[in-house]
Amino acid sequence: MSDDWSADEMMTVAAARQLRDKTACFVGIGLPSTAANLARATHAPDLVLIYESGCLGAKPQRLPLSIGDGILAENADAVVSVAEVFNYWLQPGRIDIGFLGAAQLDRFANINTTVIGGTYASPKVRLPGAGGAPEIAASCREVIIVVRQNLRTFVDRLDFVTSVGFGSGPGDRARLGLRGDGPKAVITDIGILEPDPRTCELTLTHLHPGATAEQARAATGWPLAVADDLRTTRPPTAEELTLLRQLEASKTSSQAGAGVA
Amino acid sequence: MSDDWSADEMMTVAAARQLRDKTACFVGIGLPSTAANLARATHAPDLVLIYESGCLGAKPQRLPLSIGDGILAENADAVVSVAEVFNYWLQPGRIDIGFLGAAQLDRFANINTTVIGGTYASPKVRLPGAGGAPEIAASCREVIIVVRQNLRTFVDRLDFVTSVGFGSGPGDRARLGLRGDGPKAVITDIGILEPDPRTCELTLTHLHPGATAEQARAATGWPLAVADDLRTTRPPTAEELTLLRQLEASKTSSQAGAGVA
Amino acid sequence: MAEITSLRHAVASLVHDGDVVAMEGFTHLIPFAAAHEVIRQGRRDLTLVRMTPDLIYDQLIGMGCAKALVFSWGGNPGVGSLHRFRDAVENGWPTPLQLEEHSHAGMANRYVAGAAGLPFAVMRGYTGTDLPENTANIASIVCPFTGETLTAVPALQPDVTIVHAQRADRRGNVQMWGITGVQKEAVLAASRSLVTVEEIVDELAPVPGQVILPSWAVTAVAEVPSGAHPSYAHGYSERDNDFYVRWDAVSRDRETFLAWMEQHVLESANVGRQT
Amino acid sequence: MAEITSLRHAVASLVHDGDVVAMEGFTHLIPFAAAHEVIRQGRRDLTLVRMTPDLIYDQLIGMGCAKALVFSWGGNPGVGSLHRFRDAVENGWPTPLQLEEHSHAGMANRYVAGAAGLPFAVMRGYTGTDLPENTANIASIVCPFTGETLTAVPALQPDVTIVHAQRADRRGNVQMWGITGVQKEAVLAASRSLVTVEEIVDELAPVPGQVILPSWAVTAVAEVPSGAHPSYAHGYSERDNDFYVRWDAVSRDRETFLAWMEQHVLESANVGRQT
Repeated sequence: MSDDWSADEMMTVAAARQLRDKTACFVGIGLPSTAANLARATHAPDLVLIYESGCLGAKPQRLPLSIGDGILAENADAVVSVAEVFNYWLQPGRIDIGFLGAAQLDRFANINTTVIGGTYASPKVRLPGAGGAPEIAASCREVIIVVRQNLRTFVDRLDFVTSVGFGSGPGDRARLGLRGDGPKAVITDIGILEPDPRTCELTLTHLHPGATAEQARAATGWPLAVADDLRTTRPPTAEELTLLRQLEASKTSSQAGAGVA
Repeated sequence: MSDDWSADEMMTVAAARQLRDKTACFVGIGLPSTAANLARATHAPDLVLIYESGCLGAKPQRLPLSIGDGILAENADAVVSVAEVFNYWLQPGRIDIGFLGAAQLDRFANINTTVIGGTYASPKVRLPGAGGAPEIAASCREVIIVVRQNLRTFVDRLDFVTSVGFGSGPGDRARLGLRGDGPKAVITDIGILEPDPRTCELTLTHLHPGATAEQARAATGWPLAVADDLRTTRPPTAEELTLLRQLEASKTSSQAGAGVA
Repeated sequence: MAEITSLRHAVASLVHDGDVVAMEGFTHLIPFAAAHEVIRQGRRDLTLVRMTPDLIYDQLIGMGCAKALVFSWGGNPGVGSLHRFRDAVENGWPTPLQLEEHSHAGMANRYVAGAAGLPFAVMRGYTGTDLPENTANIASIVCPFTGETLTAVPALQPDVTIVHAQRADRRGNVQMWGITGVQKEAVLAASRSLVTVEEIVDELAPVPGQVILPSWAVTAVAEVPSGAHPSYAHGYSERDNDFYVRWDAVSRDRETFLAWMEQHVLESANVGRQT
Repeated sequence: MAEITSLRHAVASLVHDGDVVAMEGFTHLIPFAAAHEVIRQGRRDLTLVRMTPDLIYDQLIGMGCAKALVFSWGGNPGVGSLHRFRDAVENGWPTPLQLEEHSHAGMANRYVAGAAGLPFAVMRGYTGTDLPENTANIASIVCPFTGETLTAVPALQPDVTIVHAQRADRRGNVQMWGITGVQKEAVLAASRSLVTVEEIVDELAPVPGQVILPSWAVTAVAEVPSGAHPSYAHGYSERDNDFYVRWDAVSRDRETFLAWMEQHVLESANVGRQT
């Protein structure tokens, strides 16, 4: 890993690069929102940002601090009800890319954000739950998952399936009637995993500069498939880093000032 | 019939009097709209007018010329989608009174506005159809029907049931799952008919000044029940007539001027 | 993203013979100019969908563009009958017209289901009326939680929906306000859409009560000033009520109707207002 | 027509022990002051309904007001866990909390069905997840036209819904704008409703993007300036993000939490802002 940028910065830049201009992107708060706004500031000025709070075509001037940050409503093309976001915009498959995080992820890119350990009724750790994720995972044309890679997260078996990636493998999405294509990439702080077109199993296809396949294997709770033509992610450009840091700074300054109002 | 007012004026005034203040009224265009606006101008200033075009709490400054007249949107409490009017406002039973007209009406206040004569596929007269009426008749807490009384309209048997009054008699509304109470009164140019509480059959309970029960019977295509205590409608007051004529004049003048814009 | 183009080109590329076409606008913002272009281009065998057929469909039906009509109220509002519609139903002139007839609530819910990507909508409606036995697309459905029986209607999914709006910006975002009816749902329910607008502007200044159709949810936008005449565009024009009254006489007779259409629509350039 | 009254009176008359209570507001316009009044009045055995439980329900749960929670995402947005919620689920403190867990889409549709007077809503959702086997209120339903299998969720019909809005007029008509979430549906779905507002004004000047709740669809309105703090009221106040961060430490420990609630809520008069 270079001294010039952090692993999280590389992860965010790699995620931003996944977003094509003039597509519609369903954005969760946190890293997905940072990545989507970075994409808008760099190669995808006409990226349409959709937040589940009801903001279609949001154009925040700083990074939003929450999914219902007022700045999202201010320059949005439209602000609609939460029911409308899900029913008229997400459900019919109008949204090109959905961005998800995960507390646990398995080799078929299924996601758990509900409970860890114990039973559902009496869990060891109670996580926030589903939010918009099950339907984002089902209905966006493609899904990108952004998550730090480690043994706590990359598990052999999920404690709870909150959102479906490829289920138990090829054909499962069609059998379940899920209309989007499913996960296209998992962006981590180590590299990029993509589903094998034949088996649907997540395969390490890119390593970020400085990272190693051994490091990735050691951070994965199943025998990690590695692509024959394993590539190295292009490092963040100076422009990407500058804009990313400006975005992060805008968030911190607004956070510091927000209690005054 | 007096020289001082027309039968249509008496009918409109009698219809307006049916509307209680601070209730919500689903208004169709034409005579119902005139009556509702007359009520608002006289005894029911806080009558909430709802038009199926999406205007909730419309406060037109003149009589609207159509159900989607722009004047309805201008001072309305809210303008919502047509789907919302029916789904969030009419369907759950939030609306106190619905106002309907009829091309044919039977003794149980069922209404036909679809076809007359021939068959459905090949009718003698093709009428406009259902519009909002079936669900207004089903879901408003009460329904008032305003219609001129004659043998063409007051028929023994409908050619088509577009909207249900009391179906084939007592208990039918409950059996069909219709949640409103059904027709409360039929206001005609001759008098007022109300359903018999026991049989649900329309019964002449009021005659307008100058009208006779014989005249009502002769205008009805079934043996008309007449109340024992048949009363005479209170004639229009000077205030009611003045305000009604002002409303009608506002409609004519805006109609004359509307083509210029 | 929506293509900004001419009305002629938009109709030629989006509306094909045999299509299911919805033109919406509840009294307000009725896309008359676009319908006239469809008539001029001689489209045939259309299944026309619209809650309130109004004069716009009277003209399309009378000119022989339609083989079927899906609707809930077919009259000349405040005036009387639609004579071309009646002539087609009662006498099969100029061609027979197959009807699929619903209530307003049913039609609105069918558009909602279409916009939501669902095959059907659930509602309370039609019960006890003669509509279900004459309309194939009405069914019963039982609530899996309460056992209650309700009514189901299938989604409307037009091949193309055409609406008129007040404004669009140069990126193709559409803004409408006032009475906006079922236009949003009708556009979202369709495979393709065309929006004619009073004007194209640099910036869409927000307006209370506005409905926005984002550019990426619209296929084509065409600037057609007065494109809703004789209906109205709130903030731009008033309804030509005289025209609605005059239409009764024009449309009552087949020859008068044809002569009027010849003079005011077929020979006319692409303009919004013909009186 | 809505009664305009005090917060104390409104909560006392509308919220009863054992009620199903929804408090909505998606990050924006969260009715904190009303929740504090519910805590002060010592309501018990509530079934709390809310898409995003947030700090407001962390406080109600930690103070022992709730026996059950119906929700779709329970976290401190941008900060982390809701510690009182977790303590109740993981350790049953102060009392066990029964969960009914949905997705956002499911919850939103449940409110839509409630607002529409239908017993259930149809959607595409939950398929392939572990939610259906752990949540009783998710079922399958078959389209009577296409045979396709979809998901049904039952209507939410709270005994009382509480929301915060920017303004009401003196007749009790309510106006809100900015992000308005599911508030309209939540109010319309409920038997009774309470709306706290930043201010009561003579006239509601129209605002782009406004949602209006007519007076006759609302039970009670109470003027509570800053009643959404630490969330925000678009046009009136900004979100107190520091408070959300500080809450993590306050709520992590039972005693610290109780002391904070004692000082800032129980001993506090009916004011909107406690920090």
